[in-house]
Amino acid sequence: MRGVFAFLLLFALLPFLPLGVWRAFLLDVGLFVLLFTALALSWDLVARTGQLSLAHGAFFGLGAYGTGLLLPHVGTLPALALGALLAGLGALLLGSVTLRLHGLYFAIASLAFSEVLRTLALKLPFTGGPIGLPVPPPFGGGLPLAGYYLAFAVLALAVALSLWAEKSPFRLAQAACRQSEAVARVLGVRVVRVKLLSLFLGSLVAGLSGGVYAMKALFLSPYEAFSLARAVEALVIPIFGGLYTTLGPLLGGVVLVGLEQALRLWIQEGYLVVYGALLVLAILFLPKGLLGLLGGRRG
Amino acid sequence: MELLLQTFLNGVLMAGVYALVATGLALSLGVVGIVNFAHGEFLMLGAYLSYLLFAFCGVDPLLSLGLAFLAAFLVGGLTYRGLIRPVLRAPELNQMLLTFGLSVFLQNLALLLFGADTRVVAPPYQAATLALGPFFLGAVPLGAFLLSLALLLALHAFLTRAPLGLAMRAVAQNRLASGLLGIEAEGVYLLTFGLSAALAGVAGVMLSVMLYASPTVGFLFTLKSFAIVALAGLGNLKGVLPAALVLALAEALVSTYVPGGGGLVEAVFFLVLFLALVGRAWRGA
Amino acid sequence: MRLEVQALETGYGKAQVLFGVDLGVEAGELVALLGANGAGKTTLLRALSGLLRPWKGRVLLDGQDLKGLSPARRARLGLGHVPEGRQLFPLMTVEENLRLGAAFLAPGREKEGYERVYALFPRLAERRRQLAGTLSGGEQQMLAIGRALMGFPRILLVDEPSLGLSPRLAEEVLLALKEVARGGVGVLLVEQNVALSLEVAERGYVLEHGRVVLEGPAQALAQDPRVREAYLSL
Amino acid sequence: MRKGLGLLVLLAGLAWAQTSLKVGVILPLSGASAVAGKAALNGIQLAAEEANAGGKVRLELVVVDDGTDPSKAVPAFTKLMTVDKVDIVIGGLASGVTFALSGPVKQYGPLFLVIGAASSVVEQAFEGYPLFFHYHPWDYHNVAAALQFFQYLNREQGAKKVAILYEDGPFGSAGIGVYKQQLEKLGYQVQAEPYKTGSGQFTPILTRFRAFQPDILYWIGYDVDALPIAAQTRQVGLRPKLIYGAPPSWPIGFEKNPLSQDVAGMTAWLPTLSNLESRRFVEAYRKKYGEVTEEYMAPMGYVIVKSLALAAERAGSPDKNRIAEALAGLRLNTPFGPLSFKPSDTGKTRYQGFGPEIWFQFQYIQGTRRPVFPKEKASVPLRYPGEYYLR
Repeated sequence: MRGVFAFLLLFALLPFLPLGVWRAFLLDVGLFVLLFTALALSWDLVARTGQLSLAHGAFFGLGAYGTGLLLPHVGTLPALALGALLAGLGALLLGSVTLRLHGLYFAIASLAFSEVLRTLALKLPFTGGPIGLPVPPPFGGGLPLAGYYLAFAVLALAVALSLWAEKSPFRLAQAACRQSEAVARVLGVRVVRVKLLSLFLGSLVAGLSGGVYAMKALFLSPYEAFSLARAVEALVIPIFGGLYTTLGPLLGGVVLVGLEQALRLWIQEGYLVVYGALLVLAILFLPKGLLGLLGGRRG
Repeated sequence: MELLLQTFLNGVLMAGVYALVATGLALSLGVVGIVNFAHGEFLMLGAYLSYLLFAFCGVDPLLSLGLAFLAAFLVGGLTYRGLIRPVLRAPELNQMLLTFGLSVFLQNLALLLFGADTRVVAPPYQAATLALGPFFLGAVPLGAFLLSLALLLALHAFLTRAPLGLAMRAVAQNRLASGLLGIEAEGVYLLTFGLSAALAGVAGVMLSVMLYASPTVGFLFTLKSFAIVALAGLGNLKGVLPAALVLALAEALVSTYVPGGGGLVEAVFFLVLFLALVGRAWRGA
Repeated sequence: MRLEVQALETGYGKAQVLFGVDLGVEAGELVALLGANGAGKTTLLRALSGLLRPWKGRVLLDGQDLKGLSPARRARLGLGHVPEGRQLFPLMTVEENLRLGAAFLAPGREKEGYERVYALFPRLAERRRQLAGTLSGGEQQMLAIGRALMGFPRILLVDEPSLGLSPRLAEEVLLALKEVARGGVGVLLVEQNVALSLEVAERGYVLEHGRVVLEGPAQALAQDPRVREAYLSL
Repeated sequence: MRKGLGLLVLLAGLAWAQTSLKVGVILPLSGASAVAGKAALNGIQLAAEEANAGGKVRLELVVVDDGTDPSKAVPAFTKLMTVDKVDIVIGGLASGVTFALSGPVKQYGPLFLVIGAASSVVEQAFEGYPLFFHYHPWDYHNVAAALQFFQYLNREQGAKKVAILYEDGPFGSAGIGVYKQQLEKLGYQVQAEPYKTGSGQFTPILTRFRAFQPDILYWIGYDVDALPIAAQTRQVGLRPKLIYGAPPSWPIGFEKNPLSQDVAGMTAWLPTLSNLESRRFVEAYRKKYGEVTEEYMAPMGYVIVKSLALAAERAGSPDKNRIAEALAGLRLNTPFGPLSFKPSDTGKTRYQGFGPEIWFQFQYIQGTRRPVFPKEKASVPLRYPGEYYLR
């Protein structure tokens, strides 16, 4: 808990820390760390019900496209909210038909869902198709820190949701769904409803982070916005950091996204070989993620 | 009518290779219980092996097939020993991250060693074609299909007749009982993982002739194999070939008959899968 | 052939189940292991066949310490185990299940094995092409025993063979085991039906709270007031 | 003593005359465009070495990887601007990434020398930015160059029908509407079908094309599709008179494959070109790297640094505005032909380097690529109809 707030505080104050020449760079890296960590937390929120989602790339893409398409017409914040809502609708659609599936079946159904959505983004007449969609910066580009603090707000929301789910009885409902659905039903937990709510909340956060991403990247293409790599990153971070907790994905996000940027700048050629090897080693030697290293409590 | 039949032929031929790759994946999933995201990288290994042997030693890809089988078997076995065995009892998500990390590692290692360039081989029969009346069959796709079929039949015979094959099925169904019958699950897992990789390695050689070798050549096949395995039902080896047929035919039909269908191929593939899974969800409920 | 257990202690996690068990089974005899639910009978069998690691004590097969050997190794030394819940391969045929019993334990004696099992359980011969998962409970039990016999074990551990069977079928199964023992196999039988098992067994052990509290010839045990009161409700 | 002083003055004078420049390079060294990115970097480093050896300018390169991904490119670019404090940046290979850089570029205002980014969407993004130098032709230039060839095929060779296979990503679909329209205007009958790059499954589409009996099979996609298309065209019994492809690069070893015989394509450069600058480049490249590249991004990177070094020398100052001024007035012979900057055709940007004139058509003939069109660049005549049947 204290660790979580320390993280948030650090991110809130990052623009005001004496970082010297590295300030702008760190803020840029920080923005993506915030976004991808929020995405990872939103994935973990769903994973806590035992569902392995590969659709978070699609929620991210829905949020990004929704925001990008609406931004010129309705302004920054409404566009973000509507983009997130679009992602939420996608989640409800996906969830209502597939949440009875388990394990790998759900994972693959959610993967199939995002592949189909990507094709839609590619073919629909108003998305810019394969050429892509230019997106204006937030608030007309006038506020230099706007993107950063929007990303911060998304992460703060993700943390708040995650903490709520961890501290409230909802946590028990989620854990029951994860460990044994049959038992959960006996205990009076409405399994499908808990799963659907988790997926919906997760998709809102994923959509928001996609929306902020769009305003930073200034340009969306279906291949990138709906990329499977994004969905995979959303799952790699929590497993690396520590599953079913708030602190785990936070730790994982900062370390992994930061590490990737650092490796890329300093090793350059073949840095992903090191990255892949690190993932493998982490699983072999830190089965409980980075949290295990800290000796943190078990989720 | 003629076009329809030709489309059917095209779909059927493609299904063979799909089934071969997916069967390997289904084996490691069904017997060892590992979701192997690095499956396509074994395929890449076969493709590069074929390319290197052809480019530097002039070895015909047909000869590389056996070598790729052995090499991939070896790499698969080593992978099992070094990486998979320590996490056999770990949570499924950890196993997935491990194989994903392995996939990133191998892909980028290939990138470092060979660069991102697309590489091709050129055996003399590459474009040979059989014309049967109005129908055309590429010799290489036909050969790949027949070889895949032969391998799958051999695998089937192995699994139903050979004691080791029986042991693989036994371990998949009940690890405890197989131990009591003198079967060391350890050895069976090793064999299974090696075999799974070997099938992908052979498919990789075929693809080096039909498509190309590149660090990412395996990715698409991993994805499609997962789709096929899910459609067949996890661990159901017999369902793999029919599932591969369904998906390959769906692809072929869509790209022949739907205007602009070539761009919809994957979407259709996944749409079919999605609907099948949704169907499963409601049937199962 | 002789199975010998000396001062065996084991359990699950931190919960100790067996507190120093001594026991022996000779070739050709049928030994009944009696006890209430939770006394540790199944735990004992699991420790014998290597599914569970002993904490203390020894398990000897013909004087050889089995310490550290995997269940598969023990099976290859001639120790058969028909586990609780039968543990068949449901998606394989009856014949395939049987074949697996012989494949790694007695690869050269398959034919002989089929003959023995089909003679013992003619019903299995009729069903040889059927999937094991589709058999009735009694047939599944027969298959489980038959499968273990395919490996020509010299000591056979059998856990609750009559569970869920009709009295008539239960008797049929136990008589078959008696037949097996007569063929020279040492059988250690865990059975809830105490009356029936004492009828077929030559000797017996009574296990209470992880300790052997009584042992002796089956007839003597059947007459023992403690046994009569606790297990035969007489 | 006096002598020593003289030497010092001389050295000081040299130091004064030498303009020292720190140049940022942001290229895809990993991700989808890594092949082109690495080729470009090789060319850039080669030219920087040559410039430094010349002694009049000193270029110090700071290289970062954009990962072909905006979320990696933006921080990397920011680092160039704020940590390394460069005023001049070479980069912008992939269009999407370059678009994402438009925000930070406008914020920090460097002299931006763009090596690729052909999509005209990028041109919109940089509209009005004063220090935007785009070397690579825009996509409409590419279309114009290809159309010139098609016009020739139609007028002189009697080609009437074109079947187009285009990959459905940004590369293949960007200009497809315009292409179709323009080809029809030239008098062609056109049938166009999208496909997924890398899937290798062309038989169904090619089978469908059979009824259309195209004279030209035109394919807009990537190197991974080259061999499957060449093989499957034959396998389905399609008999086009010309297989024409337009991928950004070709597979390694494709020329040694008999299936490549008579396949035609468009490029801006080949290592076999006979112009003086190209030969000089190839020689220097081989000397430094031990092999020859086939990627035109290598000479493109080379040209950018050459022109920058020359402009810096003329400007005699490391100031980005003065260098930009010098660059704008520069005329330079390059492996691609003469380079000079003029406003783009749409008028949106002021400094456009190359145009449609650098593109030419080649054909794989007996294991090498030979220029075949336009006539002034051709080394052998176009083989039309091509011989696509072995034996």
